Amino acid sequence: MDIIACIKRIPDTSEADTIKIDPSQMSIEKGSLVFKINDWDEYALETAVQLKERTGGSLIAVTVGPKEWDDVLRRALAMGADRAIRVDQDMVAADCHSVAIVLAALTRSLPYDLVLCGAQSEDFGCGQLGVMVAEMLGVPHAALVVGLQEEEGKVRVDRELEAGILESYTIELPALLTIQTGINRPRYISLGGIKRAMKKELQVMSPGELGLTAEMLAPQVKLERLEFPPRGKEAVLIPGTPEESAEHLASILQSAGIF
Amino acid sequence: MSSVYESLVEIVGGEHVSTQAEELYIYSFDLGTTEPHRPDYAVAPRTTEEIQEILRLANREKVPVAPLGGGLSLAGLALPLKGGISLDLKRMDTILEVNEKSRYVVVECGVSQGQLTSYLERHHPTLMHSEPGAPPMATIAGNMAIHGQGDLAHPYGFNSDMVNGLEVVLPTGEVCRFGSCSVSTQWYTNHPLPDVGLFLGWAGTTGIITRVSMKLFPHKSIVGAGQFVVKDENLIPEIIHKITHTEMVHDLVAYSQAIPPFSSGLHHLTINLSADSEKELAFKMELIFDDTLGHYIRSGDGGYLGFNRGLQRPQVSKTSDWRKGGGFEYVGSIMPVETYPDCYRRGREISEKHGIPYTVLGRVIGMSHAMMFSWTYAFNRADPETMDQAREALHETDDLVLELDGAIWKPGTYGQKLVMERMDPNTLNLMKKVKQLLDPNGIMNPGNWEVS
Amino acid sequence: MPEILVVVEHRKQRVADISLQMLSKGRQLTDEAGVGLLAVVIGGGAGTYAEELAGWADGVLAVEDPELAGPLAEPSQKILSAIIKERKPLLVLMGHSSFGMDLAPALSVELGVPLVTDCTGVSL
Amino acid sequence: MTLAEYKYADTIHRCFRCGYCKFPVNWMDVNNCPAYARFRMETYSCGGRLWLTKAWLSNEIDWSEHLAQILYSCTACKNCEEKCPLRFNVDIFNMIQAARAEMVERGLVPAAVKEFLENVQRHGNPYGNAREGRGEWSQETGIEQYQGQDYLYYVGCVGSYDTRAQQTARTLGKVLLRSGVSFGVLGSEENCDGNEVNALGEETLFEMLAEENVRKFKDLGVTNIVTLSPHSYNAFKNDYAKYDGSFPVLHYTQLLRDLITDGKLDVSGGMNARVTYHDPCFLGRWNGEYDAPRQVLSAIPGIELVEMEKNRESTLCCGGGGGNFYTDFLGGSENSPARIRVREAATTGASVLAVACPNCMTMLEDAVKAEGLEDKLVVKDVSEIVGEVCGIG
Repeated sequence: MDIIACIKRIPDTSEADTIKIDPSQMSIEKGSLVFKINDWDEYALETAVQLKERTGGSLIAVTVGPKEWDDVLRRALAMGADRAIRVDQDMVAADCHSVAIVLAALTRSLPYDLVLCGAQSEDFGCGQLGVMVAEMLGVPHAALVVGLQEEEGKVRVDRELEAGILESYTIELPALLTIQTGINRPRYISLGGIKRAMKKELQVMSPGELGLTAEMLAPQVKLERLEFPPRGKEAVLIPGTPEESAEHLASILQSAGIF
Repeated sequence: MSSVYESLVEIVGGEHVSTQAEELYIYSFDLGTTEPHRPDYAVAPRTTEEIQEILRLANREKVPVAPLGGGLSLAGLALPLKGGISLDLKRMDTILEVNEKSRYVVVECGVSQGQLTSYLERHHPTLMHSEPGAPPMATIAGNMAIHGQGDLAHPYGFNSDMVNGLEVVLPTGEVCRFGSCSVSTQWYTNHPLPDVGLFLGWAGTTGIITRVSMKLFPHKSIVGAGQFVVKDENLIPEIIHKITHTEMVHDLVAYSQAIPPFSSGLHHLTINLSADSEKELAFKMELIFDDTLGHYIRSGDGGYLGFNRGLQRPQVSKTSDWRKGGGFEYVGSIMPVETYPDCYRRGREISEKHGIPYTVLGRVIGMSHAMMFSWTYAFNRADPETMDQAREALHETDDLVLELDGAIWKPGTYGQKLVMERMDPNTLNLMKKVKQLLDPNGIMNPGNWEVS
Repeated sequence: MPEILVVVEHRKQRVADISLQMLSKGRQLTDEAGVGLLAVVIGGGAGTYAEELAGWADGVLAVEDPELAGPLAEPSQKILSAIIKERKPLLVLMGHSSFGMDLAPALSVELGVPLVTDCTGVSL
Repeated sequence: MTLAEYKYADTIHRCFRCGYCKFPVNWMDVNNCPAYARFRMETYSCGGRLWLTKAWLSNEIDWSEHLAQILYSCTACKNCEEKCPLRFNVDIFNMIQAARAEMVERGLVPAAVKEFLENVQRHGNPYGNAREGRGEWSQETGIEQYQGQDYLYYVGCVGSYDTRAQQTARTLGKVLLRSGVSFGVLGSEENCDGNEVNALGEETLFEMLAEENVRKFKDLGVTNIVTLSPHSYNAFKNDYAKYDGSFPVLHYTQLLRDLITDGKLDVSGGMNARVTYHDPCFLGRWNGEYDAPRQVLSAIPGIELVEMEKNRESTLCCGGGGGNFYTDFLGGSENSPARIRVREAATTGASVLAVACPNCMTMLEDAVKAEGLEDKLVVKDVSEIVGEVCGIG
């Protein structure tokens, strides 16, 4: 089965308070941030690698982004992708629709039975890209997939709905699936693995090579401003020994007119 | 099947029962040459009550139960031969009571040899127990259950002769107590009540020992071992007879082994002495090495290799590394002392026939009443060919024991068959009735002592 | 009359909470802008919700189809795109649920209509 | 990789599973292999782990989450190497580490290990905290950045980021300042020393960390290193030489001992306390240093040093080695090694449990809370005891 896995590079913000919005209020300060593969995409990659290990065929990891995005493709190659392609276009501020256009154009130029994307990204969290690409390619799709079993010419898929309900489908190939976290356990990518994957091919293309012009990539949705959400309800950490904090709490409750 | 699993989780808690491949793999192996037998459950109980519930469950669901202590019997006696539950008893490792005046100790079945020796050294330095040569992980109760012997076999006999009382869970789940503890709170004697000695030597097929009371003995401040060596194996019986006559010795072992090469063909005697004063030690030394063994030295038949103080913990595991193979197994037997020369000669032939460096050892039991004689065959776990060689040598040695009119000690299923073929038919039939009485559903360590 | 269209989800004979939130937001927007609010519900038993939805929307469009037991993205897309092409609503509101995430992006591409998801505030 | 390619193919099968490795030197119980003490199943004993490794490498059993957890539950405490009577005992942990390296290369490690290693890859510490914050512990202590002073004071990840361990790092820094030692720290420039990364089997990541650290130390002209943690001490002392980084390195207790004997650190103020000392594995069994910490404590007038039955070569690991302070495979039970250890410490009647390692500090302090012994026993680092004696807050 020939598979294409789309991945995105995002900042590893496990320690939230280090994020600062840059003066333009259009993006965050990159400065000392460290980057990684978007969690959802790592699950999609693991699904793709396991599928390739079971069925043979090729696995191409693709992304749309500037030069520094090569590192996530290296990790994808180390995880098990045969080759990688980067469309050299910085689209961090672009909307999902424009990115979808690029990915759809790239996918059309490659052999594929199945396209796997992460269900959403950790930074913008739109959850639109994969399904948009499917519509553009005219292939059937399913979002939020938590179970996948390949069959002859089709895949059996489980989707995760609210309240833990699962919906199962059989979808004819070629198709596109967006993968939910928890479908499997992504493998660890060792430094040794990354070094060995240096030999694998990482191809860089321009949007032009895919017949895409700047107008075609004009965003439908424009980012106006990035800001921290206003301080909502206040959470106060009451210090001191149990006696002190009890007293403090009592006074707060009294002033709030609860007693 | 899962219902048994769920019941087991309810009884011992999730962390102490496993059906995962890793546990089933490890608990299917004995350290010797016995083929692996895979359990369905590995279970580690903590209390007698948990064992009762497990056995009631096993009876309801007809699930075999194989009790396991240190797992060092090297005869597959603790392997789940028919699958079912491998019952790891080592969590029950509390030393319940040491009574200095009546010199006894009461332990749970999971207490290890090393643990008890250390406890006595630290808290009761004037007492000692008869510690076998097995690795310190071997359990007191497990060794008791196979009629083991320790470093007080001469002069005080089998460890199973030192039982003061037992608490046992019968295959059908009831708890019974034998010895004084069945009537009084004191665990000081096994007699004089009607003797119901149905749990030693049965390879765990009549119930699970959960508590043991065992005799302790005086431990003197000075302990050490003298080494004596002779070339002629025929001298060994008479030397043993003379030494035991002095009634001065603790633990008397005669051994011979091909490694290191210079010692091949020689017969070493390790003579343990203990004393509370230099005077006492000197007197014993003189009595043994001058009066008793002096003329062997003067006649050039024997040599005194010195006496070193402090007993070095047995390092028998080193044998497992002789062939860089992490393994050995031995046939143990209980033989008359006078058969030492034949046991050595015939045993050496078997070893050399199978290309295995020979190692034989005779430990005197009682006043030269008998000896435990063992033939050890090391093998290389990574080389199945050496394991087959060792297995064949072991079986031939089992045959040899009976041929020399002896009895196999802690026989595996092969040895059990040989013994049962020669056993008095009525005795055999009684064994069958006892097992049926105690274990109607045949769940207790099946595969062992199966009377056809 | 320009209007705002709300796609109503239902499961196990109940209108999904997310759709109720969409309806109340729609109501607020239409009151401010003086436009109509149309609730669209698709699938088996769609008609049974008409009365309840009428409490919110000015009009209810129930597309009854016994085969459509649960909300399935693909057939719903065909029905919705036909309705939207015909009624040309100012705005379509839909829950960002497992159903919404499976449907909205495809609908947006098919109709060439921009899409914004995970909204916590909407104003005309 | 097949068994044949495994570095210890000719040794791994030699384990007889005789169980010596579960005991301390004085044989008092079978709790000295921390993983076995925690689970009391044969699979978690050192012998069980070696047999399972051989079985996995020779395809007798498949990889599984449970197998990986068993392999990674070993805390690299080397009690087994101390007790095993067979000649291959010097390679026991090497065998476990080589099997882990195989799991790392196949990417098949427990989730907690994956997190640990990815955080070190990205942030230079297992917690995933930002690099800029690594130097915050030293604010307002007067401790300077390293620019060629006599000693590089290397703190390590736990000392840099764990709130409790930061106090220890601060106190030690102030004690060194008080003793007139010329030293500096790397602050946010400090990177993981890689000792646990190595123990977890990520050999290439360890190589990168070591090479980078050696280059950084050389660029800065580092001559001597003093470490807060025995883990860093072990890596610099034993594993950095093959990356051309053989710097003279001291664990801080060795430096404090010398400062006291040279009269540069006055501890005559004394302290009245009954103290028992816990030997950290990477200082004791790994590197044979049992005496320096005891000499420091004994030099303080009024301190009555009492030994636990399991001390020196027989120390019971706190359960925090081999990455377990983060992955915590042995936590969550009264049989967690740290809890067994603090119960033993309490029986000595000591009011202070002295440690010489930030990992031990966090593990044992949590255990004191879990055992409800706060009113009977307090965990203090040797440097904190010295600090108190010298009136350093």
